[in-house]
Amino acid sequence: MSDSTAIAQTPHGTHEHPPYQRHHFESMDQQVDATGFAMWLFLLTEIMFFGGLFTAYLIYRNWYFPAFVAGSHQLNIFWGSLNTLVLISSSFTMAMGVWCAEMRKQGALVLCLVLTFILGIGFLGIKTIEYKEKFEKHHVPGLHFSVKSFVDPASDPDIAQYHDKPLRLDMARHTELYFFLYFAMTGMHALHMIIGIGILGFMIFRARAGAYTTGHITFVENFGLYWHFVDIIWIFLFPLLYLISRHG
Amino acid sequence: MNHISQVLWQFLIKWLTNFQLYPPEASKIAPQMDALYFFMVLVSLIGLTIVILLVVSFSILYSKKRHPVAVQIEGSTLLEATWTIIPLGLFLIMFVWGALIYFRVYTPPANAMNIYVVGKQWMWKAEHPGGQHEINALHIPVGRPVQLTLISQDVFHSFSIPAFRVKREAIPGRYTTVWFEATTPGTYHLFCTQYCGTNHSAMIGDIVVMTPEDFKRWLAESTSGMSLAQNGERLFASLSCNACHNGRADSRGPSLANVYGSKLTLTSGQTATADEAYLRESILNPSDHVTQGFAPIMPTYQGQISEDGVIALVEYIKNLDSNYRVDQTLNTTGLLPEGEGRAASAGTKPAGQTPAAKGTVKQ
Amino acid sequence: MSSTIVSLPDQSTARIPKTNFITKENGLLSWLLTSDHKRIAILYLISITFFFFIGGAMAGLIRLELLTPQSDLMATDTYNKVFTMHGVIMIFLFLVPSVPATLGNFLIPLMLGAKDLALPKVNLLSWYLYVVGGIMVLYTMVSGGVDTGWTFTTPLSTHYLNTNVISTGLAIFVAGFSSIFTGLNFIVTIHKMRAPGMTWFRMPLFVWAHYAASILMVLGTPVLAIAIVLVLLERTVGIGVFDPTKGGDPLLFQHLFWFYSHPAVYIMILPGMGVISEVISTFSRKRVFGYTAVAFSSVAIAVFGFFVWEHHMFIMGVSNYSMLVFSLLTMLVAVPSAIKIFNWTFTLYKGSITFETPMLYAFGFMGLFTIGGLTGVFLASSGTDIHLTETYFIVAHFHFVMVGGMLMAFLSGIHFWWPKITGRMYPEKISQLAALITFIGFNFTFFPQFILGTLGMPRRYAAYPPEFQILNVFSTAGATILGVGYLLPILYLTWSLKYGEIAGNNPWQATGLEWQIQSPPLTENFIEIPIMDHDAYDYEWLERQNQKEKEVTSVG
Amino acid sequence: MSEHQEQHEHHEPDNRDVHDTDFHVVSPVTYIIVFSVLLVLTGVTVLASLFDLNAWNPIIALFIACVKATTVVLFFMHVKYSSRLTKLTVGAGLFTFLILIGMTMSDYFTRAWGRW
Repeated sequence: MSDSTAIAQTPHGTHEHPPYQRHHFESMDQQVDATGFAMWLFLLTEIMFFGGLFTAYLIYRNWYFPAFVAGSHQLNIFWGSLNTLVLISSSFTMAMGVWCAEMRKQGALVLCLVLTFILGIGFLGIKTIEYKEKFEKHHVPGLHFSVKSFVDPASDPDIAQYHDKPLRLDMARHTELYFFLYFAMTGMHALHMIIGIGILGFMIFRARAGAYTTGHITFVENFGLYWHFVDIIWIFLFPLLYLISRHG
Repeated sequence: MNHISQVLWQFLIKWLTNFQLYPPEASKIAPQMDALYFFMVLVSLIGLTIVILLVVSFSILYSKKRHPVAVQIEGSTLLEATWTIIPLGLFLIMFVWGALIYFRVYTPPANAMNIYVVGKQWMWKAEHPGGQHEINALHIPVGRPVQLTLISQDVFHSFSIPAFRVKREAIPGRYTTVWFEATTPGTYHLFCTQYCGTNHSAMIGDIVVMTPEDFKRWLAESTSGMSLAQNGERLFASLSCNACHNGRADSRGPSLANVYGSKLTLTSGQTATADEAYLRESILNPSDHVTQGFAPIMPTYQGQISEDGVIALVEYIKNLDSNYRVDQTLNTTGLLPEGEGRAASAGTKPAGQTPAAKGTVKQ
Repeated sequence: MSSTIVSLPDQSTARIPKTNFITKENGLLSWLLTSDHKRIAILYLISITFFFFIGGAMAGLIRLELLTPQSDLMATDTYNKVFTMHGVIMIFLFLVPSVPATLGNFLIPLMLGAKDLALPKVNLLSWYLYVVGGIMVLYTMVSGGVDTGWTFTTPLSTHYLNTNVISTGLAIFVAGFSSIFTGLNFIVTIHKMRAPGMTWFRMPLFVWAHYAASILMVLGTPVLAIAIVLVLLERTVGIGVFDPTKGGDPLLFQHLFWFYSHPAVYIMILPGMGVISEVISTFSRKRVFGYTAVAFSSVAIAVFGFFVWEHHMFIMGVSNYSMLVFSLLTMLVAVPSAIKIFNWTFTLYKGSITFETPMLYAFGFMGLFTIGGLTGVFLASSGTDIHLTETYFIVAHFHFVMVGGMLMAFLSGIHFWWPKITGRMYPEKISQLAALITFIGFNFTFFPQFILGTLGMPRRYAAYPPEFQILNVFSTAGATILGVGYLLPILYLTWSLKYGEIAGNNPWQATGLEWQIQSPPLTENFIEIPIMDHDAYDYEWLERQNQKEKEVTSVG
Repeated sequence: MSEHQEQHEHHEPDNRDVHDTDFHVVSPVTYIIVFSVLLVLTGVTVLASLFDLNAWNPIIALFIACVKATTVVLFFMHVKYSSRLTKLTVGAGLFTFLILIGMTMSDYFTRAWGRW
């Protein structure tokens, strides 16, 4: 209770500050710690933000399982898996980027960030292809949504391999809920990706000027946390949305 | 000046003569709920008095004038435990007591008389089994358990009768129930307590509690000529439900005779009790409610029948104890040319040429 | 004689220090671009006061309308818009940021011995988000209003209203992020910015309370954000998650909404409890009774606060079994509140009590919060909840907690720290009068509503059966008195900015670190980071400190 | 109680710190191993979904997703080498997330038990 000396801090006011130390911090350690911790707290809010969507997903998946199966079959497992690989690779390059920053390898850092950037763009590109396909097949909820592929699966060659039984209209209508959740979750995820890619662009620019290879890597480190978090969301979205009852 | 004071005086007189701290106790549950309520009031008053007494007496005893030097005290585990455990114990009593009442209010007895209530912006529509409709009013007999089956056509509403101490939300898309047994004849307030839009405060009405004789007279006077179940029968025929649910050996749908209250095994392997909610759901979302041994071929009637229509159908099915009448309807429609038969069955058939179906007799 | 009793220092010798955070820079820009937590706190103070009076005006309109049973002052639609605005403004733009964003912002770094919050720019950003949210609410108000009620019940808000639900939703979304950033900033600051020697159990209880509230802000608010996003999507594209005709469940919205909005109640009240701990300790010159219990009860309230949201939905068709669980947990959350009340009471025991304005407000808080808390139990118990929910009983209950509790605490805190913030004292006599008026007006306004609720008068009614009139008249009369009680502080506090007595560093002889520095403080707070070598509320330490100072001056 | 110094803990003997701030530098080898584990698990989860395992399908899918997420959190996000406070933060987030989902579900799953 009264361990008054528990905090071992560098004695204040005795050493000169590095240029990147903000005035109100006593030491660089404190600054790095505080910003890192803040980033984690921010990620907590993100978890809860997605938490609402996951709750909705679980409830409706439970209620309208056949509709969710049918909806899931409309997603292209190839694109989904490829995107998972792309995102995991981008996470890897990001982690390597942080390592390069730690090791003060400027060139390698820029390379890693550029790779991450490209993979991120690639992910969004693939997502666009998928979205486009949904649009063409009238699977965008609220927008000329059509249940044709579900009441009459035979008419849809894309899902022939699953031999889906036709859904009755009342169940087929609920595929709209599935697609809404699909668009809401992947859209929210894509939005995070877009923000991340924007920041990445800025970071590449700064990294080339040598900003993160002087020993002050907080920004790269914290951005890395964000990027990995976005990756984790996808790690859950992929099986939940793409892999429902894939066996024919 | 004189004028104003007179208004005030009138006001006070009116208030003092009508002063009440709680609404009349007009149902069986009301005294039980009030007992808990007053127990809580008592506990609250005691708690509040203790806090006020302590604060006031400490303020006097230890004011700076009397007690210039503060004595530093760390705390006391014993006291701390006291005011943790005593409130906790009291709160737990209130929890258990409250839960008992809650379950009583929302568990209707088997012999309760059922009235359907549809809430819509901004009125309450009650439908008695005998076909009596009322808007923003509900007539009920004294001394008989009444169960309300509530549903909303649009937004959340809440059916509140303060004098009975009961309240239940009418939810869009789902039946909810509440029950009460009125004890004193009279007219009581009916409120919608869940905010439901512009005329929320106009969604009020009267609960008229009548003696059984008066009630019988009222029923007879306000009947529209057709019971709810008869309405349901008409709908049943006009929607061609009987084409499949006719109880024949080769029928495509399960027989509905005596289905109400029975345990059903679904194709998914789950079992379900066929209550009002189940019947409603299986009309609107049949795919989720396919009985074992039958193909999922029933179309959905979502958007084709109003909530009132569903209620009529449910009431009809509830009271269907043999397939005789279903068969009759089917045979007659079968003799007529296509189209005409429907119109005939919808229009003229059940209007009372046969003795009323069992359901209508029931009440 | 021991000098734990110290009266106001000699005002004639005290003067306002030339350099302080207010005088350091001049010009509007220096305020708008500041990253000084104290200046941001003042920006917040001005903006929330502004919104408080707008919300208050709405409350006045509501009470005037309810003077008569018919809806004669305004159409029911207008009435609905007015109470919605009242709720939205008071909750999202006043109560949630009130104590944390003003007093918390100002004091937490001072109390911890830090130069600023951990993320000063985020702090400024959060004020800007607040302002943007506020402007959007004002826009909503002038462009036709919104009549969903602050609870945005689906499917009413999604399909059955054609008012400005979208701009209100976005406003709350934005203001929510302001609150998230404030909470995040506090948590980081409390973890990482404590001065040497400032251990967890040496922190003032004010900080503990804010820590607990911040956890709720950070973890709860995002769920509100997603709930609102879903409502907006439902309105714009009709996606069906909350739409029963498309297979959605309107109750899901209630779950998501109350997952935030119940903890939000604790976001509102916990910082107020922090204020009360400080004030009661200071004016009884005594360490808070059972410091650890009070500290942990704050955290307990925060943690349990997440487990109880369903009690807002007991009659809405939730499963009876989960009702049991939530009802039980709600009972548990009442216990830490009881602990706090008794601990504050026993802090008075053997103290040396004076009755300045902050203390009067604190007494008001204790009484009214006790009533507010106990009536909460009526609603937590599922049986009585059936009868009392959605009536004026609930209105009275949460106004006792929010207005009787939080607003009293806010005013208590504002008076208490006014000398620290401005360097000047508020006028004592008139402010005591204001405290008294507020207390009386409050009881007059809201006590009749308990009876109204028990009689069954539903909330959000523009018109009501005539037999409820007299109690409503009482309530409206009380609201008038209450209005005076709130106008007075604004007047005399503004007056005191120029004419108030000069306060000196520590007019109350309080022990917190914030009182050991000049008032108003320097921009960097401390010339040298202090080392905490004593417990919180250590009046003996303060006494030794004063002794030392006296020796120094007498030698000099 | 205070977390300020926990980040000073070092876990692996071959840890090489080359700069002034005290980070644990995770070696690229670890990253490559983690990366390949993630790739393999992605393959496994896709494969598993192609077989009909009834109720086990979602369980396996979610289990693999959890393993993958944990790996990312522990290694890519350095939580394995971070202070107790960071671990606590991650735990708190997970806990509240589960509360949100679990307690909401407690309503939905028990609704079918009674007739209300």
